[in-house]
Amino acid sequence: MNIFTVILVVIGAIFMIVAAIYAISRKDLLVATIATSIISLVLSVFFFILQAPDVALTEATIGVALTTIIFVVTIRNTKRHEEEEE
Amino acid sequence: MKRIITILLLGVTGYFVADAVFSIPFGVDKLNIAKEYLLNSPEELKVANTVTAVVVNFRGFDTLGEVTVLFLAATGLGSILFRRRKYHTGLNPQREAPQASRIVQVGGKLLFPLILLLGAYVFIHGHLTPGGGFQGGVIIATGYLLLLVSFRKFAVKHSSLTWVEAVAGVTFAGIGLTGLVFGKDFLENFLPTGVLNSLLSGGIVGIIYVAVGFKVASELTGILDTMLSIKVEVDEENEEN
Amino acid sequence: MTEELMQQILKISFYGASLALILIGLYGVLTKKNLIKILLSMAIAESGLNLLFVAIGYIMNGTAPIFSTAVLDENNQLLETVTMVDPIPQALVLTAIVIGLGVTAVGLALVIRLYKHHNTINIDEIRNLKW
Amino acid sequence: MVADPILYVALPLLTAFLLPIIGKINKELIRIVPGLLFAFLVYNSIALFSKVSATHTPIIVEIAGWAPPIGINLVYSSFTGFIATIISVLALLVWAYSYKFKKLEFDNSLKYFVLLMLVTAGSIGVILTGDLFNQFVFLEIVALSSYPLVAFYRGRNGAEASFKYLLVGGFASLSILLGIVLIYSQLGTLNMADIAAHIDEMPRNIKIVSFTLLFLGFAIEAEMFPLNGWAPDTYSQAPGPIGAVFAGMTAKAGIYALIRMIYTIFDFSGAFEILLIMGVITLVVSEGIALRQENLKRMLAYSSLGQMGLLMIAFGINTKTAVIAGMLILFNHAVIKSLLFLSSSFLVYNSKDKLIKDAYGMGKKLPLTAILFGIGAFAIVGLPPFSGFWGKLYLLMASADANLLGLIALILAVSVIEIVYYFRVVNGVYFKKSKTEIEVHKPRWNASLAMIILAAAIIVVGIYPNIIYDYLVNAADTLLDKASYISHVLPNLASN
Amino acid sequence: MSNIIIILAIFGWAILTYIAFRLNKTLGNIFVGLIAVALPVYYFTYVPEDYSFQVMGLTLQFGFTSFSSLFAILVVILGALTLLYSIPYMNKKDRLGWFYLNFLFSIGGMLGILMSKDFVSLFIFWEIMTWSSYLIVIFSGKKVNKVGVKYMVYSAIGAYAMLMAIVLINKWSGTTNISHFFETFADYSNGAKILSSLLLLTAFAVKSALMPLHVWAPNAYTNSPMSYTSLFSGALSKMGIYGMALVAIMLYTNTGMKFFGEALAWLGAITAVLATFWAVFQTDIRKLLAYSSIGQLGYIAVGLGIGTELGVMAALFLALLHGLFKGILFMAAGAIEYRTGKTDFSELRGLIWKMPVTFFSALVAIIALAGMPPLSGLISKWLIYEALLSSEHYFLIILIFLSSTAAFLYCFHFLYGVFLGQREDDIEDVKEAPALMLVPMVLMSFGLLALGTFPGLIFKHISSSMSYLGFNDVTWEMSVLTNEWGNKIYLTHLNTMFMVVFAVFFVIITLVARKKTRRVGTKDIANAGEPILAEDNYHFSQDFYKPFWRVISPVMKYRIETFYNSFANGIGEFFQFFRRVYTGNGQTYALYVVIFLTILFIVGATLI
Repeated sequence: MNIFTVILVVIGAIFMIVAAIYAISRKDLLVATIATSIISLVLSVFFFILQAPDVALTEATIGVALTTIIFVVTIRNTKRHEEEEE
Repeated sequence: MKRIITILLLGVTGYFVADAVFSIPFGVDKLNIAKEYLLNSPEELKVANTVTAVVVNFRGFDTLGEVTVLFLAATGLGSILFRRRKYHTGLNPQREAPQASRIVQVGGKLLFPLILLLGAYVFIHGHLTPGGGFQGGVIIATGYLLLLVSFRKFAVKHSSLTWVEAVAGVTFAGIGLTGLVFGKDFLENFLPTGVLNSLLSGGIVGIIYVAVGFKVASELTGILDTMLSIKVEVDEENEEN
Repeated sequence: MTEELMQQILKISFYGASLALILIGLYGVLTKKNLIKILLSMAIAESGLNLLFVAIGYIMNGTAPIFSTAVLDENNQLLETVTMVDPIPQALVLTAIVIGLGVTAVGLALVIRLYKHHNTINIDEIRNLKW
Repeated sequence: MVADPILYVALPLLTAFLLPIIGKINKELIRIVPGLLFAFLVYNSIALFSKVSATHTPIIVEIAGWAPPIGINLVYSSFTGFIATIISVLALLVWAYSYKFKKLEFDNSLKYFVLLMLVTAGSIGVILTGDLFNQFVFLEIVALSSYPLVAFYRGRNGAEASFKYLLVGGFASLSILLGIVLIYSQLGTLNMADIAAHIDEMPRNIKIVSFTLLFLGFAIEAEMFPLNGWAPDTYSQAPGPIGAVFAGMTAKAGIYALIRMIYTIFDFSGAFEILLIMGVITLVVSEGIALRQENLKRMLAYSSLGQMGLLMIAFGINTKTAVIAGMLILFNHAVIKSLLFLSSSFLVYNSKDKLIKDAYGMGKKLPLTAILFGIGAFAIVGLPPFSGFWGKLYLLMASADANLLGLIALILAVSVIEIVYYFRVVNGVYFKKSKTEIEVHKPRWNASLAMIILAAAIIVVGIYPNIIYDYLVNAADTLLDKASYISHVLPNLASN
Repeated sequence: MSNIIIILAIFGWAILTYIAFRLNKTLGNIFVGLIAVALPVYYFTYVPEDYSFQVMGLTLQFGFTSFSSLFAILVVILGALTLLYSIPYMNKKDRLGWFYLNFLFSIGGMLGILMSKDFVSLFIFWEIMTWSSYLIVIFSGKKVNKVGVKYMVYSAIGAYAMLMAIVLINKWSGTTNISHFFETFADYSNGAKILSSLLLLTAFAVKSALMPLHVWAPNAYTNSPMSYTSLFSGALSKMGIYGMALVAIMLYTNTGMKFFGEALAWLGAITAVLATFWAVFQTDIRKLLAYSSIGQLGYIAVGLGIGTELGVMAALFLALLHGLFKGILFMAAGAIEYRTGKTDFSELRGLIWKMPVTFFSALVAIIALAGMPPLSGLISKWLIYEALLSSEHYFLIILIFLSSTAAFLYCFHFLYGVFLGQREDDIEDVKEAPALMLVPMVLMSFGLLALGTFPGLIFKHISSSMSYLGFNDVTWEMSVLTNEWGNKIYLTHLNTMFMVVFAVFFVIITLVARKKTRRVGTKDIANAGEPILAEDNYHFSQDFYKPFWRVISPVMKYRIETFYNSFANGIGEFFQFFRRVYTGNGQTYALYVVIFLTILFIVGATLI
């Protein structure tokens, strides 16, 4: 494991946390869903770095694609925006 | 106020969990049972991908459960979302929604067989390379997703889905039970294991993973189809309870 | 950069990121009023957990637990230099991801039905059953 | 015919996968085939359980040909077999009861029976498995089949209840998985016996954290206060027979996981006290809240939670008498509460809100159902000669042996509360005039038969408890003997 | 074996009777009649035999003792007679099968209690008796929650106190055997002694309606059919006395435990006084009798409480007697209710000529109750007074005396209000009760007469049970009372004298007063030209003892029942408030999970 990977991991970790906070705090659910899917993407890369190609593949297909799709479909069927909290 | 309490509570729990987690050494050899797996996977089962060996054979029971979870999700989804389907046919407003753009349609048509091929490759080579039934199945499902998104009129034939689903599931459980017939354990390998790193190695592992692939693909396609064909406006039928 | 330092940084990044994801996810579940957001948060927390599990199975400079021809000698024996990472967490995480998908799908289906029933997806307003 | 513990799980899954195809042959088959399956499971239980009771050695089933701890294994002992038997018999009865319980279309009946089979298989899987992660998977199967079952009817608030369950259940699965991760990180194994044998090698802080997380997760499934907010909702919104399933099967799976963890896997003595205290709180709070319920099913649900509290108390005392009491209460709760749920759903069959006052006057209109409900009520408050009495007596004896005088008084005080609200309902059913005209739905003969069998079990065990006493003692011995569990699952461990 | 068989036979017969009634009413009645005859025949002919078996690792032992067979005689006789009485009494009602099922179950339960030689089987039969009697209390379908559930709750409090005592005894003594408990009781620590006897006393006090645990009794007695109430008040409440006597043994044999005896005696005396006062002011026959029952049970408790040989003997004698005379009285009330459909004093009077046999039986019972010669009540009172005197409980004598005097008031009220006076038109064509109802009453009144002259008939049994209770054999003579100063009263002489005086007096009164009476309508009263208003007190049954009421009403308005009710309400309200924990918001539940986890972590980190 070389230094570049380490740097990638650090950046990825920070990016992931930022994306998670962003996903949680955004009122627009579609954007939040996309942010979550980005987390999954980074996660998939992490899995690859952690020598878990199977998991990476699964996360890439399920986490990035499928979960996002069903969230999007649900948002389509309900409301896109979170209501303002009192 | 509630947020502060939540943060406080999560802080306390987080502290304890973090305390535990960070005392786990990272990146050192902690293998125990896994050693046996790494030893037996190539030696006994002739399965190159140890993860596959674990998923399908050593812990195949988990995988059976996992497949069941997906099956349950599909069934449950149908149960939760669809009632009285016969009243709904032809009333789906989404079907009247504008078609996707031509580019998407053509691209979808072009890509679909390729995606199918990729998926099939992934699960057929599950015991050799990264990937397997789940990944391949999901890839195939995304292929169908592509079609579902591009063509409003496209509908998955539910009866064929049911058949694929059932046959794949029965294959998995049936192979497991066949082991019992041969006087072995449930899910124990009863086929010749072949040569490591060849396509026909691994005995029942490959077969099961293919079955899992079909199962996952059909379940997920079913889930996607169900989700995508929900009517937006359904007045709540107050059926008898 | 020494091996130990790298190890430490990686540890902090992986463990920290996964814990952070779990806690952020839980925070979202506990404070967000929107049902979809709650499920989203739960998915995030699950992702964090999966990362943690795989990270625990990692061994420095290990390879993926696949006995491909690249790591085998001519007698199909594992090369001396190769250490493989733990396959079990990977298999389990595989299972966990699929289960997570199933739960999310069912949850979202429930959200759609709740929306039809109550015309809202604010958890505070869906309180027909209480006491 | 063959009997194998693996068939408990494999066959229902196989049948569940097959059922959609079977339905294409003949539509009636989707109702019949599950019944055949459950009947086979009962046969399986009887065959295996008599074998286990005769030999006093657990049947260890290796899966995929790998001896534990490498492979997953099932442990069919006097203890697990007892619960599995209860569950399989209950499943058969619930099937008999739900056969054409409501007029459902083909698709819905198919789904109902698939879910019923899988919830049964999941519950039995949780109980039989000897692998921690496998237990988690089965718990998820139980949870995922419960969610759709709760939301099965559209006219009710099932989706709301189901979502609450999903939300809290999500916490449970996260918590259990995190606990498993922590244990695996230290011991590198997932086999319960293996973990139990090496638990003292774990660092203290990780042990505490993983214990706490697993405890939380299983306690949610076992409906411990304050983690059981979802439970009354799900019980009251699910179809009638499913209330019995929840009380008799899924809650049992949860409490089993909890006690297996506390008794076998971990070595914390303080855990028993926590279980005891939480049991007391659960008992008092739930029974107290049931006191003024207006909704019949909700009342039963809270009462069921109270019984779970009693169960926790019994297993929290941690003596042999207490474990026998626990097994007896477990049996009673499964049988009696199922009878109550099954009969009550006919009492309020056509009522929308399932209020207690909707059941008024049913004593005349549905005499059989009403009397069965009455027997259930008498039994659950612990009146002899019904089976509920022996459970209570044994629990009290165990508390007395453990010098818990206050606990005795508390349990008895709560029983008085129980009497108040149950007898209020029974009196109402018989003597009050119904104000609203609700159409009465007579139970079909199969439903009546299922309820009568349960009632007969209550009375027979109540009059002649020796019929199950030996099994209870065996079960208690098996549960308490941690060393023999480990040595049976891992025979090589001692030699290594 | 034969012991437990009889009980199982009764239970089995109960079910058969139920089935018979489902088929045909006559067949059912035949079944009831058969068991009513078979019960005493079987009981008085069979050979007692002990039997024990193992259930759930506990040894259940059965067999009559000399003490319990005393009560068994009462149960068997009263049970058989009430069953006979029930046949005509209940004939017009619905759900007879259900009624007799529970009736026989409660008889079986009582016999089971008396047969039990260990606490667990005692408890089992106790509960069977309780719920079967509960089912009869709510049989009429009236006031099921107010009366029925209240009865069940108080019974449950008592039963659970017993259950707690049982498990503790099992722990301390090692077995649940009753006599073993007595043997090992001396070795208990002081706390254990106090706790176990307190719990057992509570348990039995509830059934015997001792204040302050009597609250359920008046309504429960009133609400159940009269044929059952005779058994309820006559025999079922005696089960409490039976248990109390058992417990009392330990109190006597342990000098350190005297306090309990005193407390019991005082509670009994207070019960006797207050319940008698309440009885005086009742306007309903059944209520009057119910309160009178409670008062009489108070007497018995006094006897048991003072715990001298004489006191216990008095208590046991009175317990038997009370079974008989209260049985008659409730039957008489039932007969009146059966014929007139009325139970309120203001609607009844002058039934003496319409129902002479009923009157005769009731008169005998009343005389026995009031404790006048020539009947056996005199003997029980005599014994109690003597016991109190010889044990120097002077203040209790005053209380008992007060209560006895007040008892005369309600006795008079009952007799006068129901049987004497002038008939209203609407009860003009009332007939005597059916023969099958009269036979039990008459039989029992003859029994009372016999015991009044020859108390020795029963003293044989009493003295053998006294020896079981740990006293020396009581010396007794067939019809002579002796006191400790050596005076002797020959009952035959006394009674003959009394009879003669009474007969002479009766003849004179009849001859002298007969001519002077002038019959007028009941509405024909002198009102000095004032119109009679509804609220005016124009009927003698209204406010029968108003002046007396004025005197004691300040004391009587404090009722323990209000306190209990508000306590129960308080619990209900508390949990009603607590229900709000379940807010209905899924997120709150999730928050509870995290709170619980946090607490668990903190607890785990500090404690485990």
